[in-house]
Amino acid sequence: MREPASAPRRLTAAAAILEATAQCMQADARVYMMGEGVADPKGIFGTTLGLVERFGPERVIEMPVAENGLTGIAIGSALMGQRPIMVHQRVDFALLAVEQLLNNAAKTHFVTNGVHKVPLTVRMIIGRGWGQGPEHSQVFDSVFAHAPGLKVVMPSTPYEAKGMMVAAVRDDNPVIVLEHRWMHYAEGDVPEALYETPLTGPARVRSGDEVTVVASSFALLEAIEAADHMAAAGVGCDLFDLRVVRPLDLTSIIASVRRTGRLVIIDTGWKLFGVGAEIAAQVTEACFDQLKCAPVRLGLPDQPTPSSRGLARSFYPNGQILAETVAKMIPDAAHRLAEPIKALEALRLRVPVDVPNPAFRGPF
Amino acid sequence: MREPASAPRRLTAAAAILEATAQCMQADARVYMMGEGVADPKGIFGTTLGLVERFGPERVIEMPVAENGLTGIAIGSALMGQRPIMVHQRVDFALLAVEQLLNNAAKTHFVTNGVHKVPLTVRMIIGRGWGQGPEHSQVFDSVFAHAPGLKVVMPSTPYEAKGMMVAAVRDDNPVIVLEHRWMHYAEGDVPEALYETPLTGPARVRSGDEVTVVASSFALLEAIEAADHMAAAGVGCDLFDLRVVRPLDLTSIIASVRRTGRLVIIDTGWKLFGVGAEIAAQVTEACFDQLKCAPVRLGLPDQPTPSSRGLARSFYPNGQILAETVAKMIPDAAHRLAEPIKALEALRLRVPVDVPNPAFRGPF
Amino acid sequence: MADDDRTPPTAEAARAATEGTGHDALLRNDLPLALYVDMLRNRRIEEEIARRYGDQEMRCPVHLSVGQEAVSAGVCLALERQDQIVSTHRAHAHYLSKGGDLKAMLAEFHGKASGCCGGRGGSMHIFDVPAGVLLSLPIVGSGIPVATGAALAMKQRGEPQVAVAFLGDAAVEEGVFHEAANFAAVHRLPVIFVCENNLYSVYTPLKVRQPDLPLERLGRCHGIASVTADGNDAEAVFSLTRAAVDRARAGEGPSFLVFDTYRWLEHCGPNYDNDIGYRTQAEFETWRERDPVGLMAAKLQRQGLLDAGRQSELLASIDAEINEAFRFALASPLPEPGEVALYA
Amino acid sequence: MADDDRTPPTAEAARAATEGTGHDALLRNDLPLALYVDMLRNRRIEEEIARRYGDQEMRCPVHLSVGQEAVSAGVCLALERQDQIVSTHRAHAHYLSKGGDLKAMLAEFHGKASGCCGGRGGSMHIFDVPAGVLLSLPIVGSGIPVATGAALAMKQRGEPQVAVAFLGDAAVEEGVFHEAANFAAVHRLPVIFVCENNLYSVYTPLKVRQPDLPLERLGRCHGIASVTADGNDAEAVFSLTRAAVDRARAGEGPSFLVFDTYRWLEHCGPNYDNDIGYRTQAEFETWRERDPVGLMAAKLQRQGLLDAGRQSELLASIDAEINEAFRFALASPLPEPGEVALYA
Ligand SMILES: Cc1ncc(C[n+]2csc(CCOP(=O)(O)OP(=O)(O)O)c2C)c(N)n1
Ligand SMILES: Cc1ncc(C[n+]2csc(CCOP(=O)(O)OP(=O)(O)O)c2C)c(N)n1
Ligand SMILES: [Mg+2]
Ligand SMILES: [Mg+2]
Repeated sequence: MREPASAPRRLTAAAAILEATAQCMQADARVYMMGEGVADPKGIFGTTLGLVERFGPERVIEMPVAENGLTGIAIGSALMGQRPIMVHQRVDFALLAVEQLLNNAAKTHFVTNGVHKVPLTVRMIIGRGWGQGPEHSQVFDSVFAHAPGLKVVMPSTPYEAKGMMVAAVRDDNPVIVLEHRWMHYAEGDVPEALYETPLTGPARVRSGDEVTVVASSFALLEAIEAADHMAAAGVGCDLFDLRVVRPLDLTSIIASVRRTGRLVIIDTGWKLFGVGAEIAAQVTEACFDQLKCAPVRLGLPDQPTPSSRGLARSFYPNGQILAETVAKMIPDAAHRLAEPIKALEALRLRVPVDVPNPAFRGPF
Repeated sequence: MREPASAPRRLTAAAAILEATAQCMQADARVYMMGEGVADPKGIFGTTLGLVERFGPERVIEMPVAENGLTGIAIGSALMGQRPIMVHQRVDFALLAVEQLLNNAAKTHFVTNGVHKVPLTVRMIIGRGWGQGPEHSQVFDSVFAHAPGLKVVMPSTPYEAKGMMVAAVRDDNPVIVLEHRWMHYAEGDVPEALYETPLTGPARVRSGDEVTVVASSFALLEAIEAADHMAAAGVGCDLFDLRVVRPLDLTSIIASVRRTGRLVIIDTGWKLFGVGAEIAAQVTEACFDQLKCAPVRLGLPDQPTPSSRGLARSFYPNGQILAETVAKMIPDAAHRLAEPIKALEALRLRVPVDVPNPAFRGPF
Repeated sequence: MADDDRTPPTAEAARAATEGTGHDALLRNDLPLALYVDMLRNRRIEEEIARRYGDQEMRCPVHLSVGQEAVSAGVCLALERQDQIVSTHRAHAHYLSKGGDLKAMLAEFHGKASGCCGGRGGSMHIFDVPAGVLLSLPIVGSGIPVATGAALAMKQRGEPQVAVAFLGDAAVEEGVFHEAANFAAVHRLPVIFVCENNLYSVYTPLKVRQPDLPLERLGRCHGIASVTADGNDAEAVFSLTRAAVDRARAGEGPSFLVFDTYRWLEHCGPNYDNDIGYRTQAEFETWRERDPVGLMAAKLQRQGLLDAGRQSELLASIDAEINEAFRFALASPLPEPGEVALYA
Repeated sequence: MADDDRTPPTAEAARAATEGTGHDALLRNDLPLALYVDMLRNRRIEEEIARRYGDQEMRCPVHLSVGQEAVSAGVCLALERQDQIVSTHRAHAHYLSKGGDLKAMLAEFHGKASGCCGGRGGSMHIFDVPAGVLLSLPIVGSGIPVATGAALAMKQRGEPQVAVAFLGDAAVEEGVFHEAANFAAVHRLPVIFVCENNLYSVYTPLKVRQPDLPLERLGRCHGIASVTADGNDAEAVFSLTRAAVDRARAGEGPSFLVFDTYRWLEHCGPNYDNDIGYRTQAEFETWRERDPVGLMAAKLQRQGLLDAGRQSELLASIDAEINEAFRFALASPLPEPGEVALYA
């Protein structure tokens, strides 16, 4: 990972992604972008605004609604050396392109014995909010991660969003970037220079000795809040941003669990057959003797996402639930964590379950 | 599970599926079948032979090659009360229909608050053999199992193949039946009467006290062989046929692991983010204190399926590998299992890695 | 609709709305007025949704059909109750014109237990079984094969029903449209593909998405009877649909109907958005001059079927219904979280 | 092709095969003979694959093109080396006519490390970068957008290349064909969709899968220049392709070419299968009388360009090449299991 030269500024993740894209397009004429909405006035939640004005409609291609075909087209162009960035406003739309993604994108480098490369980046917006309902809110991280040949990353912060976007575009083979809609609103320090963060391995974001917590995407933002509250109460979480779902490198997490003996994983998507299952299984294999209790997984219940805020009330894991989970895993922690749990509950109740922040007013 | 009245006969699983389908179509005029090849002279590996002659082309519909559209059509007809059976000669082709399957099939009962039902059965042929290569051999059990609203079953024997097929057709909501190509050749006792086996829970197929083994689909056939050899050498496997990947009911397996303290799972598909991860995670949660060692997963390596028998040589788990795995998990078993391992290796070497039996001669 | 307290279906609503006003006899067989009342009602409902959207009580996306009311009216009034429609993300008008329950729709938008989906779906999944609103689906193109499959079932059972797939000008770009159309043609299914061409897919104009050729071609290439008409002329829509329905019932197979129209408000949400730059105010004005509701009102006035008094009676009756439905939606309880687990 | 020991590409092979026979001067610009040699060579290769398939050394599915040789010859000889083709499950003839390495292909069928995919793909994934065989893909329709995307790259880079998507009569039923065709039309991409209509999808005849209309319609509906011709007439195929190539290079956009032809052998595998009942012996005979290789031979004979001596020289040279390639494939080692892990 190269050290960014320039001084950081506060940007939203949406602005960070936009900057990464513009810089990549500026630096490499082979980079182009395609997607429904990339050249429109809303610019994919602001992440593509101004690009068509700057780079022209030949490189910022507003597409017909034809996800499967356009994915194949992106792949074909990548085989010829172009570096397409394909964008789906919802991962749900990308389901139409699963054949192209899981076969041609994922397997071509393999099946051609390493001769062909498929430098394709596919951005997919995932996750919840504002009554989107069951078909505009899914995640599917574990689905894409099941396919050898894909890389699957989930940025959680503006810094990572820019760095991983750049790394994805520069990667010589397909990278799926899963961006949580609400992550777009997160603010953080982002260097202006073109930099990349590596598409390997998780990152430790908080240190602690009592429990290892792995969170990805938007779940990380909630986990940080919880970890900080728990730390203040003397319960130290070793908190990791999973970052890269595939290739899954659990070395640092395994080292952590060897120390803490406890593991909690928060899935952004459904818990069942989710990413957390793979992490729990691998960590158990690697540190069975150091585990003090079974790894615990949090994630969405085994139901499609309901639209109503009434039903959504208990649908998502959150910081409070994480703290309650930790409280149950550590023999003496229930007492120590009573206060943080209350504080996290209060924080949670301050913002309705269906918006990322109080300023959010819909309609999507 | 209703007790079948009639006496069993030996049938292949392919014949059992054919019989189940014919009986269901005979019993219920709403049942019809659709797929590329259902009415052709090869009849989907023999599983649909004669149906078009018997029930006519209105109920055995030879389709255009348009998996996504035809799946939607099947769903629409199911909403109106028909009971379609859709067939894909390879699961790989069904990737084109993932949007219809994971959204409309899976979610309609939920999203309509239980008002609509989608009595759809989708058969998909999975698995290896005869150099099919990376796009005619996949499994994707964990992908379909990730979607709330689907049932996902993997029959392993002719008896189950018939019983589960009938249960799938009679189920009021979508059932994905994943049939291993090589399972079609397996022979077993099959009652002639119309019977169903329930789409819930695994089935114990061998009893033992030293290790719990969970296998599904074709892997079960190899596991049975291994378990019998190990039993003869005094190492008892509690062997389960997983049968139903979703809804996943691990009650009996958990009870078994509580007793044996050891668990091995064999995935038919890729190990990473596979079904085994979910089973390992759930079992660890449920019987952490009884586990003598970490659950072990076997499955395909993290690569697309190669075509060449040279590359395939080490690609698939098999009975020998299962026995070797067990030998490592049980302190004193290596010695006891030396003979069975040799015997299983000899058996394995008798048949080339790319055919189900010595009589098989391609071309698909 | 004596069996429950659901809002009556539209043709009946049209009559009901005019009942007791002294015009009954006149209206009984009066298609233009029925079409007008349906459109006016949908217009008022959508306007009221837009007006109230800022209250943040309808916490889901809404895709309004203001400006496109002639299509839903003309198509759905040409159908019988047992005929089935499958709609899209822009489903409100289709649902209502076909007779879907207004209260259940608004309650769904409010996320309430009394919503047609019990709060599970939000605005993009509305359906009404008794009214023949089979399903609405928010994935572009996804409902097209579903309607085709409904038609397959109708044909297999020999029932004289018809299925309608509503679709936008973008949905024909999805391959699944062609897959369904080809199958419908081969099997001569009683399905009508109704393409509402409002010139845009979200903010992307048709001309950057498709070659400059009549949309009709995309039905015709599958051997499907295909025709284009003014989608702001409810009577034209009605009569073409009626012809397609007759063909379908006679076993003559599918039709592809293209209706040119225009969405007045933003793609999703309650606002006018001609300012954001994807279309011109001039274009918008041209279409607003061809307001389907206004055109029909003018025609009825010219024919002496509508006057100011009649109009205000209609509005009063419609607005009372709308207010009552909003009251219902607001008063209904949210579903309890536990209920989410119900499904099998 | 002096730089390595790969089989020379076909146009060159045609010349090479006739070199030193005293006919050079005659052949240099002799398209009919080049087409003939290409077809004859493909025919002999496929026949030899069929003959040896029972040896169980080629342990993967094979989809032979016997009977369809005029399409690959006519199309590929109209292309330049840097033009790209994307093929299907039935890829052998396309690969060979475009100049793909015969040894690497046969070695791949044998699962050998020296195969073009190193044994990873088998017969349905053959490719050859120097020859411009970009990819072959076994999922029906899947390669159509890939070729279209190659054309997009060509256009974006301003290179005068052309991409060809080979497809069967079934592939147009996949929605992805329409998605790619629409995009190609809108962006005027230098792509040629070559539809080999052999009347069957596996064992299912065209007439139960599509309405009884010329396939051409499916390109035309997207505003694509579309034409149908006798796919057993290599010269006709060549000249239509050449026209499409010229249009593409001139920036005039995509073409859709339908070539009617017939597969002689079973869908997958080495045998004749007219006995299993999906097509009649009479239908087969009609087509066999129109054997593309035989027709061209007869024509060349009439024109005095081919005689018995020349024919046996050609066969001897081709058969020697084939035998040598099989020897190479059989002698090559299987890849080692460990190698499967190579990819990034
Ligand atoms: C498969 C898919 N891709 C993209 C979207 C996002 N989307 C929602 S509505 C819409 C535009 C549809 O345009 P059209 O079919 O013309 O209907 P209109 O909105 O104009 O009524 C798009 C692209 C989606 N819902 N589904
Ligand atoms: C998506 C998909 N569906 C089904 C198949 C199985 N399949 C292999 S070849 C084939 C027939 C294709 O027919 P056509 O396109 O006419 O090519 P032909 O075999 O006649 O050359 C089918 C259906 C497949 N490979 N991919
Ligand atoms: Mg539109
Ligand atoms: Mg064909």
